[in-house]
Order: sequence, then structure tokens, then C-alpha cells
Amino acid sequence: MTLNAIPVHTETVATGNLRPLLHEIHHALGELAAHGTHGMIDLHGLPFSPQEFTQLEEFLGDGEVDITLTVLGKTRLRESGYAGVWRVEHFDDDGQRIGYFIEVGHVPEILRSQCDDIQEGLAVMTTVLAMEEENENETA
Amino acid sequence: MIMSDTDFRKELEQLSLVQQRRVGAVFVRNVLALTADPAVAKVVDVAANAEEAGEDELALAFKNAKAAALESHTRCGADSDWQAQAGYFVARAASALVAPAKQAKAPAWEAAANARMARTCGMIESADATMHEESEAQYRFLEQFLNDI
Amino acid sequence: MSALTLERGINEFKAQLDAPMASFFSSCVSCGMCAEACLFYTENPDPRHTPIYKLEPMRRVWEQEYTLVGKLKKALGLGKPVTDAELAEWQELVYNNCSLCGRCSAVCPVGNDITYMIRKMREGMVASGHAPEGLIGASTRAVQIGSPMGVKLPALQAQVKHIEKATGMAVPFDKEGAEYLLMLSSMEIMNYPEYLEAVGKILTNAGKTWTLSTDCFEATNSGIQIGSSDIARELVSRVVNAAEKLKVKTVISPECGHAYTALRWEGPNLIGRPYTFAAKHIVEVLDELRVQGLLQTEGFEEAKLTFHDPCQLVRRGGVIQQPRNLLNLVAKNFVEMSDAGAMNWCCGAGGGVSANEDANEVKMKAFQRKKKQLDELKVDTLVTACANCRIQLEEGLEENEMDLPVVGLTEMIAEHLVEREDKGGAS
Amino acid sequence: MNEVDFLLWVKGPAFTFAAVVFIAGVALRLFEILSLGRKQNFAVPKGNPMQGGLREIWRRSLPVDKPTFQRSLFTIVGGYVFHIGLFVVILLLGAHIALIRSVIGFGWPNLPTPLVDAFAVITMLALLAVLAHRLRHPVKRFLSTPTDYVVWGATFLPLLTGYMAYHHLLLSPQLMLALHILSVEFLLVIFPFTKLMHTFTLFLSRWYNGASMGMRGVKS
Amino acid sequence: MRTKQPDSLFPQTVGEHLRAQGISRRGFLKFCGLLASSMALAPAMVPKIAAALEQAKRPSVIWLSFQECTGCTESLTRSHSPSIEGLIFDAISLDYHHTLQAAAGYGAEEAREAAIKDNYGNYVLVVDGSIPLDNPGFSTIAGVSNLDMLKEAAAGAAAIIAVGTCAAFGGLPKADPNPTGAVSVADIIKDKPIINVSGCPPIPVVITGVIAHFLTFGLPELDSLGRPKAFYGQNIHDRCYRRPFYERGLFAETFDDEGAKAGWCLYKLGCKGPITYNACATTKWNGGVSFPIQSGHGCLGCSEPDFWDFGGFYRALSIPSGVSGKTVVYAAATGIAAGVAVGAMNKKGKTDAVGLHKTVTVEELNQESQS
Repeated sequence: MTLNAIPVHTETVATGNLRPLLHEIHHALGELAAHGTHGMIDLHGLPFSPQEFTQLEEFLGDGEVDITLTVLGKTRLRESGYAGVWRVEHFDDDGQRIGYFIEVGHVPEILRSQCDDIQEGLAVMTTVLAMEEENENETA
Repeated sequence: MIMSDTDFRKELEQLSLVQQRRVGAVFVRNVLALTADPAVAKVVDVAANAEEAGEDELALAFKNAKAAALESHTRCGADSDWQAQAGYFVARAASALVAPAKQAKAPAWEAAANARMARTCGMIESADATMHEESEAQYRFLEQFLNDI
Repeated sequence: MSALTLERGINEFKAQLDAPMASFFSSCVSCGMCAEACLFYTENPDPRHTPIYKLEPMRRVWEQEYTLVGKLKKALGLGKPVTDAELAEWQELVYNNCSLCGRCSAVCPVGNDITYMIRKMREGMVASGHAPEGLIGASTRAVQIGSPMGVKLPALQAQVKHIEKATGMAVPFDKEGAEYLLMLSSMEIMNYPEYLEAVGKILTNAGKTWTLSTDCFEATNSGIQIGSSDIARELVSRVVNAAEKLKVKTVISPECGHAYTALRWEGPNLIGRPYTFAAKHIVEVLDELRVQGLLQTEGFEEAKLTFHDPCQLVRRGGVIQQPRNLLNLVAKNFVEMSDAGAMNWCCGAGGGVSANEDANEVKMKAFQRKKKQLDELKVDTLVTACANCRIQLEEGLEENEMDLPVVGLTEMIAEHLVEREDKGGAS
Repeated sequence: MNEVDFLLWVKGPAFTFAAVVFIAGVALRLFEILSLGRKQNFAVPKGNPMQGGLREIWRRSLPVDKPTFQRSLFTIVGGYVFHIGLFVVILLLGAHIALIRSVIGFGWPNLPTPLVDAFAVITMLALLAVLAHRLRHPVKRFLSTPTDYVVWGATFLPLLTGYMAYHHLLLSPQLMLALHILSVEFLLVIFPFTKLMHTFTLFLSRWYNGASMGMRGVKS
Repeated sequence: MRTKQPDSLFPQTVGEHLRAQGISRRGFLKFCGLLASSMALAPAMVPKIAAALEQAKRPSVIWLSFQECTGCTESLTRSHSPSIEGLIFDAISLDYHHTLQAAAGYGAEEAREAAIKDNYGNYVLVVDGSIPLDNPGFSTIAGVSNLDMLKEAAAGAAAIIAVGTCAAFGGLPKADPNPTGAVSVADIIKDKPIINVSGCPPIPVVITGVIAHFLTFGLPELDSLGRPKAFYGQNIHDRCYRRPFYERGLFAETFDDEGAKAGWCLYKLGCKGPITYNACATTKWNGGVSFPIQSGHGCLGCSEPDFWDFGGFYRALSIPSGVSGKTVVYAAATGIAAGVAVGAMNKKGKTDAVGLHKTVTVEELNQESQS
């Protein structure tokens, strides 16, 4: 049973943290447009009332991209209604959200293929090809 | 022949203000000896020849008379000195004579009454018949005065 | 003969202190508003003239004798005992600089009746031998001669003869069963004989039976002013005896402020029982006659005039509306002073100040307050209903060269009196 | 003794002590006063003393006499502001009501905390103003005893510490809260034996004075 | 937790170790991001953390449990790996933890001694539970008193992490009347850096966050109570999402009234948030799902010293612990009694004075005035 299964009708309250956050996002987006600076905001530490979270969702809206990665549990990347503004949600194995970030950039960092992985991949591929060719030679 | 205050006052009311002042002066002169304050005598003189006296002269006299009265009256709780008190009534009598027209109701009568008070003070400790001599005297003065005019 | 000592004074303080005083002392927050209400401060701004400060020695006695903390302090030798020198120093504050006018008691935000306390403090001042000469003299004459001014019966009789001669009206002495017993103040006998004439005319004309008493004609009470209940009791019981001997219905207190307080409020408590008669101020009586239609007047004073409320009548006596009703009978152009009525400013000479030569100077300073009030108005006649106020006002006006006649209310009414035909049982 | 121990001591034994001294003290003082009694009055009353007493109890809280008001404007206005302020801060703050309920068993609605907070600030300013006035006004300065200033401080400190505790200023909340309660305890302890007692006795005083006015038929 | 393997087989740095766990660099990145978040560090720090972790040597960790309830360990191990906490926990070499290790008896104790010897001066000592001083017999492990074991283990530790309020401040065992004479680690060990990770229990990510911080940046900045500011710098009340209700003076009076249902402030129900420093309001529990206040119960102040003795979990902070209606009545009674006594004295004093009064005569007046 999740928390949402329990009917808690809390009154609408404002911690007052929403508006500053929205401006922070706006500023980060400005930086991206101007200098291509990559920005990231951790929503985890902010005291938000449930309402403010929904308000944030409504403000950001939904964009075209919605990707789910499988790394240490799921990670969901959604572009918001504003291009360049991404929601990055990390989940653990049992689908519990354990991290929530707003990332501002062309692509969320985690989506890029990591250089070292590419290197290792290249090495592996090379070996594989070499082995196959060796086998063909033998059968020939 | 004036026998009572009733006639006395009737006669006085007949008189004009100036006349009242003049006859009043006579009344006061008769008890003037009872005051030590020379200022009072001057006031009476002003009243005596009221017809010549100018407004400001009267005003000044009135002021002095009142001052003299205040000088001599006994304050609440102070020991009574009837000699001084006699002076007070003389002064009051005098001031009645020179009071401004709008205040002066019956200057001569007031002067007469106060003059009698003054006389009484002398023998106040022993109230005897002699205290009426003053009014008798005043009747005679008035008759005299009425004859002269 | 025992002497008046500090011990007797302190003991008197202890005897006088009561629940109200304890409450008052506990309540004071030193806000200083009583100073602003006291003309002895406003016209002579020395902080020592602050009403509540005048009680400091008595406050200390209260603290040391009647509070736990004070007792502890005293036991530990921390309490500063009240000294004779101190009381001597305070005499000037308690007598010269207080007319018991009661304005402080009227404004105190915590509700302290400071005047009530000063009255009680004077008891201790007397017992410790710190009463001023003037009041001692007056009290002595009052007790020994029967009048604070030493006026003897013959003097009154002499005045009465004048009046009878001048008016043809009989002025009765010792008339048993009369409705009113008329009391006088020596002031009126000596300085304002017209008062007696006026009252006599009005009462006779109203068809009331009235009388004077040969046993006691003096209504004023130096005991109240000096603050000695013993003397006050002696004096007031003379009035009571006279009144009860003649079986009168009502005793009329003259145009005098403290005489009314003495007779109306303190008297019964001094003799420790209610009166068998009523005690009223002449102004109250006149207003009653007016209501009963027994007091008709004709003509009006043309002069623009105002009324000076005697403190003991308004603030300490509740006689506020009556004088105004009477004035309106005879005055077309009657204007009120600022603060008129219950909050009116004292003339500056009440509560024994006038009888106290030491106070001559401060008394005139205090008059400045009244001067300011009058300057605002520019009237040509000043009416009042207290012979003591009247003298102070006349002196003050004279000293400040203000040409303004001061008239007694009763005389003014008498001058407009209309002769009535049916004078009932007139004498 | 760490901050929490201190807080616990202040909230526990110290507060109990202060409360007992306060309540017992006030009762004692009232007896002290009333025990002196007053003479029976034989004068025939002109008005109703009862009415007069009640009337003055109420009326003396109002600036009814204009001239008097103008003459002591600062004293009166300043007095009003800090008394009303104290009333609001002491009796309408949620935390305080919780305390009162825990002691007397019932409570009442509270005001929004920031509002009470604002009142606290105004009250402190008013207190500072009246202190300055006291130091400069000839009569007040002359009348004031050292205890008067102690009393002023005892009234001011709880406001200051309370304000700082609420805003987490200067010291840790625990310590500030402890100091706040401690300052209140000081106030409670000296209350019955200083002029603070006027809080209760002024009703007596107004009653006595008013009764005598009523008896004499004086309606000022 | 995995069973103990010989160190030689282990990769030496955390990075390598994680990779060996089959975690991709994406995973590592996610991990670092979450780690930064859990350490309340700006996302900008992520690359630094990644670099640091790559290099960080896997530290040997010795975990001693004294007078405790194992709640802290439960809190830590509750979450399913590979949760962020689990991963950090795996990143260290936990050489001794008598609740979790497979080994038992002598083997276990030998492992501890070995770890101490092998890594003398470098290992991290984690302690949960308080130490009884009244009588060493109150709590022993393998016949060794907690005190001795702590001193021995502390001697060679690079740093000590006191996990849980018991280890940090004495906790429940120290609660009034403290029957065992329990004290905190810091009360005994004075010569080593001690990080207090208080809470009953502490938030798991806070435990691991501290460890991670230690791995990456060394000793974190501590507050006056020896707690890492990163997690204990925030006042619960200040960061509470119900604070607006407090501001508006809207309080739940009972746990089932309208206010409670509407989620109003729990101050009057005894919430200790205003005097409590912890990350609950922000980091929250159960992987950020909720925290006590959000689920309708006031904060107990469990991360503060002596929170058990705060004077009742359900009494508002402002409520004095001692005074009750009874106290009032007794006090009033006393006052009245005293009042009656003093009153009697006053009455007597006054009656005497009245009795002593001698009538004042005018003769006396004058005699006096002459003198």
C-alpha cells in the first residue's frame, strides 16, 4: 500500500519555496541559451508541500521526450514543456523514487554514453571481430 | 424727617448717580477716622466732587478703593482684628461710591450700610444700642443734603 | 500635659493606614499623571510637589509596618525609618502645597484617591507636631472662641441687627423646630455680611422657617483642614448638638467648601453615628426651592459671567448641576470655564492653604492656573459659591491687576428675588 | 549541564517554584492589604457606591478627560500601547495558551503567530519609549526608584528573549527558550512584591475611589 | 552484506569495487548524483565526488554495538540493495559487525582483532549504543566490557562515527534515572575525531552520507554537538512544510480533530521540531517518501540530547513539566494561609496603634508650636 492509498486531504499551503525555484530554473535556462552552461537543481532537499509538487508539475508540463533507463533500478528522463528543461527521477529496484532533479541542458548527463564505456566497448568489439575472422580462416 | 431705612433708601433712590456719590461721600467721611489708609480719603474726595471727576479718574479711584479693601480684609482662618476690619468696611463703602455705572446699583445705600458696619466694628465685642447712632447720623446728613440741592 | 512627638506621629500613621491606602500604595506605578493634575505642580513645577510624593513618609511607614517584605527589610536593618526632620521637611508639601482639591484623585489611572491619603497623613503630621502655625492658630480659636477667626456671638448679633434694620426682616435665633438651621462661616460674618441677608431674604420669601443658633453659628471646621479628627469631632459635635437641640430638619452649610465636606461627609463618621437631620449646602437648598417653585426671580444679569466650581462642592461633594441651574435663572450670558465642573481647577487656597501664612506665596503662584482659565474667557463677572475661594480670587485678581468683580451666587440670586404673596409660615 | 538539561530544569522545578511564589505571593499580598480594613461610613450616601465603584473600574481605563489626556499624552498613549501589547503577547500566543490550558485546564483561540510577533515588537518599542520618557521626564525620573527599573527590565526581557527564541536568533533555540522561560520566572517571582502588583490592586483602588465618588454623587 | 573474503582479492578503490559489482559508469553517475543529494551537496559537486570516489581506498570499518536496540543497523540495512545506502555500505570493507557478520564466537572476535592490527591507525570505528559506567557487567561482548572494548578499538581508529543518539548522547539508556550510568562515546574518548550521527534511529542516507563524505572529503564540518552540519544544520521547524500553519496560528488540538485531518501544525500535540536539528523534513524517510510530521505525528526531537526527558512526547514545548492545577491550588492555599497570618499581625498592629492614640488638644498644638 502506498502513501497515496491513504486518504490525506491536506489543506493547500505554500512553503513559499516554489516561486524561488521556478526563477532558479528560469535563470539556469537563460544560462544554457546564452553560454550553453549545463545546470542541475536537486529537488530533494527542498521542503515542498504535496500541492507545490503538483503545481511544479503543472508549471513544467510535458515535452516530447520520455525515456526510461535501467541503471541501478529505473531512471526516468522527461523533457518538460520547455525544451532544455528535464526532469530526472531516480528510482530504486522497488520503484521507490530516491532522487529528483531538474536538469537544464541539451541532454541529461546520464543519457550520454560515457567515454570510458565507449573505450571499453571498442576494445571488446575489436576482440570479438578478431576472433570471428580467426575462426573463418580455420574453416577455410 | 427721615425715621427709617425704608424712607432713607426711598430718598436715596430718587437721587442721580452723581448726587448719590456726593451724599455717599458724606456718609463715608463720617467714619473715615476708622481707616488708617490715606488712599481711602482721596477716593472719597473724588466721589465728593463727582460732577467734575472724569471717567479715568473714577476708574483709578475705584481701583485704589478695592485695593484698600483687600488690604484690610481678614483672610479665612486668620485672627480677627476688628479695628483693621473697620478699615475694610470704610474702604468697601468708598469703593461702592466710585464703582463704574454698570456695577453701581445703589452706591449711596451700599456706602451707608458699609459705613455702619465700620462703625459697628469698633464696639463689636459689646453689641449695644450705640450702634444705631450711625444710621441716625446718616438720616440727618441726607436731610441736610436734600435741603442744599 | 503630654507633647506631640514623632512616636505619636508614626503611631497615628499606623492607626490611619487602612485597606484603601494599602491598595493605593500598592497600585502606584509612578506615572506622574497626578503631578500634571496638581496646580501646585503645574504652576510651580518642582517634582517634590507631585501629589503621590507628598505621602512618601507615610508610604514607608505602611511598607515597614504592614507588608511582609517591609517587615523583613526592617528586621534586616534595611528599612529607612521615618525621622522627625523628614516630617518637618514634608510639612510644606502636605499643607502649603496641597489644597485637598482632589484633582489628582480624579485623574489617577490606577484609581488612587490621593486626596483621601493626604487628609489621613495630616493626622500624623498634627500628632508629630508638624502642623503650620496658621492652622494651629485657627484651630485654637475655633475650639476656644468658637470661630477660627475669633468672631464671637455679639459680632454676629451686631450684623444681624444691621440686617434687620436694613431689611425689616426678622432674623430668628434659637427658633426650635425650624425647618432650617443656618450655619455661617466667619468669613461671611466679617467680610460678606450680605450673604446672611441674602439667604434670610430667600428663605423667608420661600415661606420656610429658619433660624440661627446662639450655641453655634460657625460651620467651618479647622480640624478638617489641619487634619485632626479630635479637633474636627469637637467642632462638628457643636453643630450637631445645636441642630438636635433645636430639632431642625436640615442644617444649611454656608458658601464654604470644606465646611460642607466637614458637615456632610466627615461629620457623621467623626461622631460615629448618622445625623438625626439632613446636612445640605446652601446651593443644594436653593436649587430644591427652585424646583419646588419657591424661588422665583426676575430680570437678568447683563454681564458676561462665569462660575468657579469650589472643589469640595464638585469633585468631593457631587454638587455640580445645582449652581448651574441657579445661574441660568438670573444670567443670560453665562459661559463655562475650561475644565468646568468635576475637573475644575482649584482657586489655590483651599484645604487650609489660605489660613496658612507660610503658603502666601505658593498660593498666588497656584492662582496663575485660574488666571489662565479666566483669560481665555474674558468675562466681566466671576461667580462662586465659597467664601474662601472668593477671597483668594479677589486677591489673585487684584495681584494680577485683573479688574473683575467676584460675586457670591446666593447674593446674586437674592438680588433677583421676586416677592411672593403667600409666604406660608414666614417668620 | 548541557542546554537541554538547563531547559528541562527551567521548565520543571524552576517554573514550579516561580508559579508557586507568584500565586502564593499574590494571595498573601491581597490579604495583607484587605486585612487593614476600613471604617464603616455613617454619612448618608448621595449616590450608589456600588455603581460608582464599578463605573470607575471601567472608566479609568479610558482617556475620558480630554485635557488630562492632552497633558499626559505620551504617558497615556505609551501606556496603552505596551499594555495592550502585553495582553496580546501573553494571552493570545498559541504556545502560551497551551501552557495556560495545561495549568488551569482550559484555553481559548490564539492569534496568528506573526501577528503576535508584530505585537511583541511594537510592545518592546513602546517599552523602550516609556523608559526613555521616564529617564527624561522630571517628575517620573524623580519618582522612580531602582526597583522601578528592575520591574521595567523584568517586563522587557521575556519579550526580547521570546522574540529571539521564536526567530532562532543569537543562541540555540533550546537555550533561548530556556532563557525566555527563565526571564518569565524572574518576572513571576518579583511580581507580588513590586509595583507589578498593580495589575491586581488597581481594581481594588479604582473600586475604593469609585465607591467614594459614587457615595458623594460625583460623576466626573 | 557479503560474507568476508580475503582483502587481497578485493579491488582497492571504491570505483573499481563498484565496477566489479557490474555497475556501469551511468550507474556510477546516478550513484554519485544521489550521493551528492544525500550529502546535501550541490549537484555541481557530482564530478568532484565521482573523481574522489574513483580514487578513494575502501576503508576498513569496525562496527561496535553496545547498549543499543539494533534499530540503527536496521535503519541502515532496511533498504533493498542496490539502493544508494546499500551501495555505499558495500563500498566499505565492513570487517566486524556482530549483528551482520556470519562468523561467530572466537572467529568473530579474532576478525576484529585482526582488522585492528592490519589497519591500525586507518580504520573507521563505528559505534552504536551507549556505554554503561556504573557496572562493567551491565553490557559485555565475549566477556569484554563495552568500556574496555571501546577504548581498545578507539586507540587505533582514524576516526569514530557514533551512530544513533545512544552512542552520540547516551540516548534511551541514559534517560532519567539512567540506571546503568550510560554515557556517550564522546564522554569517554577525547583524543579522536568523533562524528555524532544522532537520531533514534538516524536516517539511513545520513549514515551512509557521512561515510561517503568521510571517503570523499574526509571529516565533515561539525556543529557544537559534534554532528555534521550538512545533515544537522537545518531546524526541523524551519524546514517543515507545516510551518505555514504555525505561522497562521492553526494548530491541531487532538490527533483526530479537523485540524489534524487538515494537516495543521502539531506544536500543541507536543512536536519538538522547533528545538530539533535533523534532515527529516528535507531528506525524509523510506527513500524520501515521508517523515513523522508528514504522517501526522509531532517530532520527538530524537536527534537531540536527552530527548526522552523533554517532559512528555505529547506536551507542547511551552508546557512546564511540573505545574498542574493541583500546584495552583496548593500554592493559593499556602498564600492564603500566610495571608491570614500576616493579616492577623497587621490587624493587631493597627488595633494597637488605634489604642495608643492620645487625643490631640489645642493646648498640645500650641505648646508644640512654641518649641
